[in-house]
Amino acid sequence: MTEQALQDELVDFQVLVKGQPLAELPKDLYIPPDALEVFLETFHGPLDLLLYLIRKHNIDILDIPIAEITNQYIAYVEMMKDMQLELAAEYLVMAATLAEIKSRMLLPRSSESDDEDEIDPRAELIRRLQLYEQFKQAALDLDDLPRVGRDTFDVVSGTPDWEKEKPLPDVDFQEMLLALSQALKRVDMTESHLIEREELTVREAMAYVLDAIKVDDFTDFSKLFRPETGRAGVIVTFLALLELLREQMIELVQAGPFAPIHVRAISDE
Amino acid sequence: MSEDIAIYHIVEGILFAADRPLTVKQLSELFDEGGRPDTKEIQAAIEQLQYDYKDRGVQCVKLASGYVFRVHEDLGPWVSKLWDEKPAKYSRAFLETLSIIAYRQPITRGEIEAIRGVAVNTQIVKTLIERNWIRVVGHKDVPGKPALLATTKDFLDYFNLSSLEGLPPLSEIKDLDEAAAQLEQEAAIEEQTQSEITLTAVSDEEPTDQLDAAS
Amino acid sequence: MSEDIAIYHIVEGILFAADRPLTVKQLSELFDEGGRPDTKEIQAAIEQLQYDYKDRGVQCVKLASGYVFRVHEDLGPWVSKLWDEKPAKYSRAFLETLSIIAYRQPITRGEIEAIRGVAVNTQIVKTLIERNWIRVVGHKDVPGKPALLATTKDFLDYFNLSSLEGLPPLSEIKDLDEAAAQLEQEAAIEEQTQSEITLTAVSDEEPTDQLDAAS
Repeated sequence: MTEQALQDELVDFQVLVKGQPLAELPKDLYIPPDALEVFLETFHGPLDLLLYLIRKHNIDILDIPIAEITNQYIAYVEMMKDMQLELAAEYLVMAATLAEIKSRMLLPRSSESDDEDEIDPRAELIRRLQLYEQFKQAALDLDDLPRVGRDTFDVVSGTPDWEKEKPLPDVDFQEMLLALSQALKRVDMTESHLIEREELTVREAMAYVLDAIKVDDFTDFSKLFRPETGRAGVIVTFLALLELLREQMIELVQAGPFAPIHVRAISDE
Repeated sequence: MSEDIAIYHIVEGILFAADRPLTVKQLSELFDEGGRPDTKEIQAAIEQLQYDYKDRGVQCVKLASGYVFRVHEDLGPWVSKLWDEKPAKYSRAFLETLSIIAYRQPITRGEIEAIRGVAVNTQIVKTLIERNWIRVVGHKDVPGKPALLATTKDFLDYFNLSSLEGLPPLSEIKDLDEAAAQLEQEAAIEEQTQSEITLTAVSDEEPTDQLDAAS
Repeated sequence: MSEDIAIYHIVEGILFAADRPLTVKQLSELFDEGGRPDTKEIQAAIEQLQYDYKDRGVQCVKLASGYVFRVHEDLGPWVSKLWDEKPAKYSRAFLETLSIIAYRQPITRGEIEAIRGVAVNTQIVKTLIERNWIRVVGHKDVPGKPALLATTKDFLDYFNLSSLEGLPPLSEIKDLDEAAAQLEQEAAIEEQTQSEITLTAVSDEEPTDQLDAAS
């Protein structure tokens, strides 16, 4: 489309300003057709286009000359249609809204109705335009904030080669039990009677005794019994001693009848 | 550096080595339990650092997710040359959508559309979620249960903000009722304003027919 | 920071942002040709930075491949905790061995092998002893005099047990993995809020029934 053709077409729209057909294209339309397409594509919806028209003509958003703006809006929308730009339905909805406002404003003011209740037909549109403009500005402000990778950058300094302490793995108690349960599953379950719970206390006492006694020296037999463990504890310790004796892990020595008994671990040599 | 290392030197080293912002709590947890400074001491160390670095090329800044050392924003033109990639630019639609979510959160897509006057680009919302700048914080209790979108700490961190309060204030909107009242008053005073003339004149012309057809 | 940014501030920002050491030449190339400082000026800027940072937690050091800001070496004990990687997990064989020692102590390696049906890895026993969870409490008086292994107080402490009696009875353990597997499955099926309720319900009921049946 040549510039002349564009102008002709625009004249066909009979763009009116203050009631007079526009003799010339609005200044902002004097752009090469290629650029025009790009230009029209930059509008982000009907509110954006309307705001552009309002700002371009230095009109107070609170006092929009609705007829003039409507005509210009339609002209732009028609242009977009002609250029076969993808025209969102919202543009057409806005055209209808503008037309409605325009017709309501043409209705004679009824002198009977309460003036205070009468709302300016443009009020809702003005509200939407203001709200949109507010966020249009907010988007620009947001873009101006210093942001990572453009204005500011994260600092990550290297370090000398420290010998890193290797942390020890954590073990979850349940996890350990689960492992045991799986191990038990693998072996013949009939063998499990070997590891009955009842034995535990005895086994614990066996470990205790082994820990308390020495290989190279005798330990007083009576010292191995901890009164604080109660009667059961004493019995368990005694059973542990018998078990250790049976397994030939300890030896008991008594110098004579009723003499103190001494315990010694059997040397592993 | 002396044997007895000052807390602020330790905090300094940690913040420089860290690849993420650290809170006062996270900083204190890096000390051994025996010699762990309390919150106040860590806070004082950070203040010391912020003071020490205030005129330097890097600064200790407070972000939403903690403290971090960042290169001074004025140095962007030089530092960005370190990488071949040009810093990302965002489209207006992207920035508008993000702004509306930031200022009006939690908000539904429908509500964003109402403000912008056009459908919300699905790809934009997807990108914002993928970058972890926004997330779904719930669902509005209206038919369709639309998702409620809100910004994240990552969003604030990216824009060097410690909280939403740091966002630039929204431009003021003139009170509508006031404006409307004023308009009416003006209309009442002016018997035959030019706009009315214009309106009448225009109504006789073609565009009106077009609009009628469209509506 | 002033309008007219000092060279050493620019160099400072660049070195802090860079993910690699930079030579004087590389640094100078990041300036626009018009206002590119010469080698001497860059060198002077680096010397200034080295002086400014000599008592700080980070320092400007020269490496073979260029200049870089690096955390002071004295800060190792604190800074290295930052990337305490999640410790590796112990193998199942490790856990099995430990649990068998716990239940069957004192026990020889041969006996553990008899229960597990596979040889006991020397490294596992070594690790367990290093961690001070088990120790050699004696030697069995059989040919070869094998060491008798038993758990330690550290082992009990780690698992918050006051004595070995705190270990659950073996009869309960047998079906533990089934119960666990079921729990996991349930958890995977369940979504969000309801999961908590369900999990509670599951842990209260099903596994108990199973255990009752097993005992």
